[in-house]
Amino acid sequence: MLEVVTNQFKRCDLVKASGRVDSHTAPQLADTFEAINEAGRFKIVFDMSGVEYISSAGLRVMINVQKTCKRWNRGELVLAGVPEHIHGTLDLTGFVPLFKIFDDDAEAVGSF
Amino acid sequence: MLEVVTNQFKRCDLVKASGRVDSHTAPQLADTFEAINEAGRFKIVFDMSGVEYISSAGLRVMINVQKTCKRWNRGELVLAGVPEHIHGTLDLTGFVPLFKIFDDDAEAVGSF
Amino acid sequence: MNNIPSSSRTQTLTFPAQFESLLRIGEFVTRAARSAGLDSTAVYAVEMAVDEACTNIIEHAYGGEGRGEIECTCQMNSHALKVTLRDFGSSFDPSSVPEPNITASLEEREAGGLGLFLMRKLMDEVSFEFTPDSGNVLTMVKRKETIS
Amino acid sequence: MNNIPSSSRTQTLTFPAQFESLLRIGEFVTRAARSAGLDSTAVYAVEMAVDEACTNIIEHAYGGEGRGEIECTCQMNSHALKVTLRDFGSSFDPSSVPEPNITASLEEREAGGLGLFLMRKLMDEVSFEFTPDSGNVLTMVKRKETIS
Ligand SMILES: Nc1ncnc2c1ncn2[C@@H]1O[C@H](COP(=O)(O)OP(=O)(O)O)[C@@H](O)[C@H]1O
Ligand SMILES: Nc1ncnc2c1ncn2[C@@H]1O[C@H](COP(=O)(O)OP(=O)(O)O)[C@@H](O)[C@H]1O
Repeated sequence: MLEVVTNQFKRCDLVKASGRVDSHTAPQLADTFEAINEAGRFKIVFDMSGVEYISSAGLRVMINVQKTCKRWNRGELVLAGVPEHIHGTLDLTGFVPLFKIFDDDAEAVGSF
Repeated sequence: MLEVVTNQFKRCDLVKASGRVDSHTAPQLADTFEAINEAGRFKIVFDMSGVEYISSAGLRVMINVQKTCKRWNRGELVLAGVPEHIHGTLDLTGFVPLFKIFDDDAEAVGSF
Repeated sequence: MNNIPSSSRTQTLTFPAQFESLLRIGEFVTRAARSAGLDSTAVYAVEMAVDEACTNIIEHAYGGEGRGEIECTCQMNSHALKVTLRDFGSSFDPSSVPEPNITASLEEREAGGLGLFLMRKLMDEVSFEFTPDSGNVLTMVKRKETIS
Repeated sequence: MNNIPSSSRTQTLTFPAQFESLLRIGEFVTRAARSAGLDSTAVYAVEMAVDEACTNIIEHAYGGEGRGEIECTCQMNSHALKVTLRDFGSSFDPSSVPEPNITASLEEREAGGLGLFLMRKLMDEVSFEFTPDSGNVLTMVKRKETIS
């Protein structure tokens, strides 16, 4: 139901999720981000182009990861390829100002 | 016949060409790379996914840009999204060992 | 709207109160919302509101996974979809739940507390009823876009 | 192969010897190569070899753009395509042109010198003929893949 693929680049990591992020699958997404953070890496691109659905359980993960990444200015979680309906949810919940949003992966990776 | 779009990122520039690169259009491609080099930028991703055709006039541009970029270790021209038939030409002419080739833009941008 | 006319269609399914059920609950209400004639934005809103509501039932009413069931009823008529969720966990006072501050800075921002807020934003009506006999009943209505 | 049987079809077009013509020359030979039944790899090879040859005619035989014409003839039969390019610029000695070193390191690598090399790699036959009356004639043949 949720597939998460990670790609480690020189200056950032790319996390691409495909499918549904709900209370059932959000822990899987959280684990992925935590593994990256535990490796001492805090610059992350979250490619949402394959995300069909995200509930507040997924938003909770995103806020927590952003807080961890931004601590001591060591990095940031940025978003790429956000589908329209997902952007609607981010907008409704006041998430838009909390994340840089890029059109595609290359622009997001290039921002680091 | 040839469309060239440039995108400046923090650590590199992305040049995406679409269409035909022949003796008629190669100068346009050369101009694009030269403008980037003249701005003091030598880390370049050449996205070839839209290139339908490239002649030796285009290959000449690529070698010259690679020489300029690699001088004094200041940068490099890397390729992304190389179509199969274009890869065949690069292979035939011994260009493959001279350029790093990445699957997509994000990986190429992430290499800098 | 609370008195849905008799020409309406009703479907009820009961799911185990665990997160694994959310996918099938989502499919069930999505299908109902589509057959009620809601547009894709409204269908997505219903799926999300129901997901949030069921997550709360599992987490807060039952206090964890696998401790009961969620009964989900979809009632649709010509102008709306009504979703009713019933559980037999603990009740709560919805009016005592503070609104999340969605303009807070990242540092002051709470990670959670968005479930009820989203339900109310996404649906046209949200109401709770708690009884000792019939359990906790959450009713949510999504009306079709009307040109008027 | 140099004596193409009489059942072959022939098409000739003449183009101004300038780089802008390369697109239309490419389209012309591509169409001929396709209708000769060459596969897509062979069609691409013909397009490229002819482009390289015409670029050389403009640059080297005529010494620049807009100084003459290129006559292009496509002759196809059941097993091959023959492309003939004629110009009235200066002649040269193809045997005196050194092969490019395609395994040289970047530093030692020449940027140019790939045109003739590519023509010979991409086509099955490449031959030059220089006469005072009929001009410079370059003949290139691409045979169809045969299972034998
Ligand atoms: N079905 C429910 N049963 C009991 N308590 C609930 C229920 N739904 C919500 N609550 C209470 O309301 C609070 C706010 O819920 P919500 O807005 O969904 O955010 P969150 O679940 O992230 O805390 C919960 O923390 C809980 O105390
Ligand atoms: N049609 C031609 N007419 C005159 N000279 C030619 C012609 N084609 C090739 N040459 C000569 O052969 C050399 C090698 O040609 P080529 O392999 O196409 O590389 P390049 O054109 O990049 O030098 C040219 O530099 C030129 O001196």
